[in-house]
Amino acid sequence: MPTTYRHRGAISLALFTAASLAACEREARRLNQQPPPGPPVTFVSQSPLQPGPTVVTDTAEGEFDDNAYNTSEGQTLYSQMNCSGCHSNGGGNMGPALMDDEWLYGSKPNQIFASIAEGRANGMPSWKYRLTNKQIWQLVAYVRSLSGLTPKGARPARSDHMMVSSPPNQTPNAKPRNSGLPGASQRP
Amino acid sequence: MHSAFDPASPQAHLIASLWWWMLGVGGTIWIIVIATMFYVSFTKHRHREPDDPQHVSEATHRRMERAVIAAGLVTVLVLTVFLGFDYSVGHALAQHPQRALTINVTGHQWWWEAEYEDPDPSKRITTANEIHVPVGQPVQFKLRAADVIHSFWVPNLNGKRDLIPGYVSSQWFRADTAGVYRGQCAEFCGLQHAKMALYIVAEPPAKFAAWMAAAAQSPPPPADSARLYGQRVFLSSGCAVCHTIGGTQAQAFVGPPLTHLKSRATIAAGTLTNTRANLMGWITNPQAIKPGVRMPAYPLTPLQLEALVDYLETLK
Amino acid sequence: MKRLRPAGNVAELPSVVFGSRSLMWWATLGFMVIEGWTLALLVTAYLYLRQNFEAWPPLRTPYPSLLIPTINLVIMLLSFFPAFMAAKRAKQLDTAGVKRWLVVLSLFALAILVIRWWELWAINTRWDTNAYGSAAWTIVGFHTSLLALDVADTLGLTLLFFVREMPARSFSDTSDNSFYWYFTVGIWIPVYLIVYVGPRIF
Amino acid sequence: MQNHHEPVVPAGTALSDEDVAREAAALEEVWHGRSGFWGWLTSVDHKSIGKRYIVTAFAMFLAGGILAAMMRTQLMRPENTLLGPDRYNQIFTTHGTTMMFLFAVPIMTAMGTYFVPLMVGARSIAFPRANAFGYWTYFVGVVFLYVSLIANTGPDTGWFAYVPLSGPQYAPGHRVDVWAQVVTFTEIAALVAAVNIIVTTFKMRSPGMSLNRLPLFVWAQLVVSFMIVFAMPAVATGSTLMLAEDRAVNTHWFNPAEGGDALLWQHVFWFFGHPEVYIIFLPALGFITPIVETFARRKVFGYTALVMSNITTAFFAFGLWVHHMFATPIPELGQSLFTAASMLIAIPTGIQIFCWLATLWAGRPEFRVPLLFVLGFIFTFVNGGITGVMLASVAFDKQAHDTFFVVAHLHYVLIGGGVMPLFGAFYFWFPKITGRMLDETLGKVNFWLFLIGVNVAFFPMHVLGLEGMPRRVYTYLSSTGWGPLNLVSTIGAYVIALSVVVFLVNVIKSWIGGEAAGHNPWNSSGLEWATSSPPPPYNFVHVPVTTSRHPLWDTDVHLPVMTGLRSDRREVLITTTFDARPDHRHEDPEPSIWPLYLALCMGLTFIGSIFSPYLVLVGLGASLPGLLAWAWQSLNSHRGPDRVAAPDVLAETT
Repeated sequence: MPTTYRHRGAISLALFTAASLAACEREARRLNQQPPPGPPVTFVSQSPLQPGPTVVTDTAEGEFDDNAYNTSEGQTLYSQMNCSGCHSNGGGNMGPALMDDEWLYGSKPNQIFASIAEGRANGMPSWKYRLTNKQIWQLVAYVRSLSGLTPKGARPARSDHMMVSSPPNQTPNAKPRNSGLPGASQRP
Repeated sequence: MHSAFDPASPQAHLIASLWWWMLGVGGTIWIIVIATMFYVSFTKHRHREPDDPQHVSEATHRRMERAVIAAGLVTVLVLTVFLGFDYSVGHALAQHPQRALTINVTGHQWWWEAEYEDPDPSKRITTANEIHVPVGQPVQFKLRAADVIHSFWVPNLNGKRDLIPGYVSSQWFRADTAGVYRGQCAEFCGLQHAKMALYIVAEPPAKFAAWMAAAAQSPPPPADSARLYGQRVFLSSGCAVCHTIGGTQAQAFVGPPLTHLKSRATIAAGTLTNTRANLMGWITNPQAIKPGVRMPAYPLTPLQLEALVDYLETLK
Repeated sequence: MKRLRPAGNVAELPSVVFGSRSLMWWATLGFMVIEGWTLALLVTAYLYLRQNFEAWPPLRTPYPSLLIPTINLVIMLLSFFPAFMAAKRAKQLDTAGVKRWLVVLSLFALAILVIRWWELWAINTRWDTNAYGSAAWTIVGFHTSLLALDVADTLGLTLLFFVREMPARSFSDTSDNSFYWYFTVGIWIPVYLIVYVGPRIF
Repeated sequence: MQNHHEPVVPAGTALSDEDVAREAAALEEVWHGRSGFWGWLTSVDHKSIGKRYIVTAFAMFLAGGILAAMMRTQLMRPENTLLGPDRYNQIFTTHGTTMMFLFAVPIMTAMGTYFVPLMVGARSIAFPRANAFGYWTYFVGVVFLYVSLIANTGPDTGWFAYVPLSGPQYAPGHRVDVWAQVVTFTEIAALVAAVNIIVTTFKMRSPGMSLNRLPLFVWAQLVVSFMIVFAMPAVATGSTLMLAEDRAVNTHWFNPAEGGDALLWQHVFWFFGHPEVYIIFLPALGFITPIVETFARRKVFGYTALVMSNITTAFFAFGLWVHHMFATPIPELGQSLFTAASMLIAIPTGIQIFCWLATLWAGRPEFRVPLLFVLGFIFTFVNGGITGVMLASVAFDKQAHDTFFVVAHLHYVLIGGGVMPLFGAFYFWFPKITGRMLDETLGKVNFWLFLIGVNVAFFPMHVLGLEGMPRRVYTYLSSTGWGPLNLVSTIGAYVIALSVVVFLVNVIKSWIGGEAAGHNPWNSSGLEWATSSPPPPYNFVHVPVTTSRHPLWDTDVHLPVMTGLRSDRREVLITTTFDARPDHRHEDPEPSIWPLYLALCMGLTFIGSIFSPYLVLVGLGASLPGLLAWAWQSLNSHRGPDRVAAPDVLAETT
């Protein structure tokens, strides 16, 4: 009996510690980080079919996707950079919708990073000289939260605006489909 | 330069006089109560009753009754006078002027946007964190919040007023003494609540008019190639997606407008004096100075940075 | 310490009493005051938000339906009767009568709780549509939690009466349960009027 | 039938020592729960619950104090980098939340839980298991807040969590959710304690203790319990419902774009928040009267005035909330009404102080530590009261609002009006709780360090505020010139810390080896001193009968008691609401694990609501068998026979 109890105690202690550590990461706000020296944007691949060496950035997925503060900063940037001008509040208009499960250029963080940083055909401008890497990763986290690709605990709730679409914390967890525009992968 | 004790407007004067009066009366009351406390506790006087704790003589009871009732009446009296004085001051402060220079102030996390109202939209001047006002003329502020609640407060000139999303509140004062008056956001507004200062620059009407005229102009285009390069850095890098510089393509209002950056005494909402070194330090890593501020540390090469600051220094 | 001197004897006093003499009645009253006051504050907030709108319900927001809420209101009013009867039988220490009326009351309670689900949707506006929807859902939702608690209390009491021998104190508890039922139903009447009928009036 | 209802004491002979000892042994058998850890978990004894309540709440005072010391260290000099804004914001919010919700309110209700039954001469509290449930709920809140803080999820939007800063858009993550649910746990605990104290006071008073003989301590607890009943639902509405909903399920209570209103939060919060201050302050005033009476060796002057002051303060307290909102755009006429009300409330408070001063004047004061703390209270609190009247002025408040002036004011009021009397109460009642006296010399050191520390720490803040220093800043520029006064203030904070250390040393030392106290070490007059120290589980061998406001000072050589309560089951005497005539006997519940179980279910429900609606269902589902088991257990432990007084019948049942 006592051993079982001890085991149980140890397990619950471990679970508890794990939960707290997860919370630490999810709630962390790393405010004062020195920017990396060198050019503004790491070179990223546009598509797997690209000729030459494929360089994929380190995505630091957890630091952004599973972090409430970074996702929220991404949300702020989304409205400040007027992303809604084309993508609306995720519903899409001139640009494609961001809150559905369909992804023209891939739904992985580094793919979305590439879309934002390098821009895409049909009007998506390149942001790599206007935003920092960190800001783009924050946007990536927010964009992914819109379609339920990031951990639920880190997704934002409604914002103080008119309600036009359901907030990320209500979006069900989605399985993305990479549809691809006809011939999209051939474009540089 | 940042104190309610040092009023520079009739409004702040009224409040300060109310304060000194309340301090005098309140202080006197405090001294009387504490003196009474010492007297009743520590002196050997003849009214102390015998040992039986249940016993209080008729005479003593009457004296206690009289003393407590008298003290209660004095309290009521003092409070009534307090109330009267407060109402008169409040009434005076509530009289908003019929005609006044109107400035729309919007609180952002964590800076102040100020727009001088004018019927002609092209003449509206927008500036940040330093608000020039003419001496001797009433100035009316219309206060709005862009994100969370802030509070507009320049203690030398008037009390504070909250900026609340969904509301437009107003505040006014008339600066009677020329000077630079510091104020600071008074309602907790997040990470950099501590570094959200503003300055009211009160100057004689002629000087103020000159400032207005200058502020309405766009800065001259860059004169030499180094500064031209600086402008290019500004326009093609991240700066222009948030900031405005009059006469250029940079027309964003995410961050403070920089059209007349060098005419301001401080940067980063009153956090740093506006020197070349501070400007460079700020651009290099704002997060080290105001952790959490919305401006990112944008990676620039030393050459770009030099040229950018060269250019920014021309924005007088 | 002073010596103790007997000044009276309480051995002959009763040990089970009804109504405001009993402690449980006071606890129930306290609970009612707290919950009633919370509901009153929510209704005040609802009316406060009303001032932010030109129309009520707001533009492009449908009226709440009246049919289901009215049906449920009628059922709730009818349920006063079994509650009253259960309390009456309890005061007569009539175990069979209490059992009978508790079953009837339980059926009513369950029916009301089930219909409440459709009654919530009869608001016709989701809670996340606008502040009007939020306020209406919160008020009805909060009352639903009170109702659910009361239903659980009633069902639990009924169950206990059927599965075991109950001491005399349980009769007092039964009458307090009815007392709380009157409150739950009674407080619904103004809520019904404000949330469901109100938008058609103001 | 009528005879034994009369509390008039017939002449007679005292019970023999053997009779009393035999009765005590029988009661001990019935009332003593299991010992050991299980016994501790299942205890429903209001003294045992009250004691752990007091200890937990005091631990929260220490935790909040440590956070305060960290803040003061950060603010010691301009542009200090010890704490960044992110940490600082969590710390100041947790400090405020701890002090208001986890220390001040709980410790006042804890004192009530422990002492009200003793003071009214009851064997138990009205609802012992609910009392235990309240404590455990509070304990869940305590653990939750501090685990969250350590896990970097400490709330960071201030203890009044203004929206929209605390709303879904500007407070990402779960930090504010933690705050909202911690408040929920305090609400539940406070409401349970309030109902318990009200019913205990109304129905369980010693025969003869009509309301006009009720001790002023109990009056204060009674009035405050009513305030809790009407104030806590407001914050429940605001935080547990509106704020949590806005954050979790996207309602629009506070979203102006969809018809919500940011000021609604302020109205709702301060409708609770202002009475909250008096919920802390009035029980503290309740401590003062017995201390003054005991050490001035004089019955208090103006019993009726003191009671009326309590009641009027409680009424006015609900009419002041807007004075926290003078800087918001609300109509000026409304504001002036609240100014008047805010000034009016100074009158009843003033009258209470005058009554105590009058009592001291007629008495023969003996300056033991509890009385020193009462004098310290007057010295500090009057200052805070006067700045309070100043802040009631709309014009002046617009300068002082949200600055360090307000910080100074609220600490003068809450430390002066709450903590000073509380320390006095600790020194006064520690012998009753533990059976040991606290050391007098250490007590005096404790007192003087505290008095000096509080004034050095908080007085300079008045000046800082008017020099323009807003509250809740994590740092300030050296050019502001606020450095020197902040340094002084920080030194004062360290002196307070030292004083608290002295107190802790005193408690530990005295608890282990202090001088034995005996029944009534201070020769005080209340019924709590009529039983042993610490009191037995059943409080009184026989329920005492009250013949005056000062039962133990009566010249009668004997203590009149009621006999006849059963000693073969836990039985308490219930009396009528106003006159306290014996009405019936009530069977008190046995120890139970279910209060703890249900509190954990509540914890799961409310903490779970942050993460997933399913956890709410799990929590509620788990609590249903708990409720059933709670009822089942009390049916099983029932010991008949009963005499039933129904309207229609009077029957004997088993």
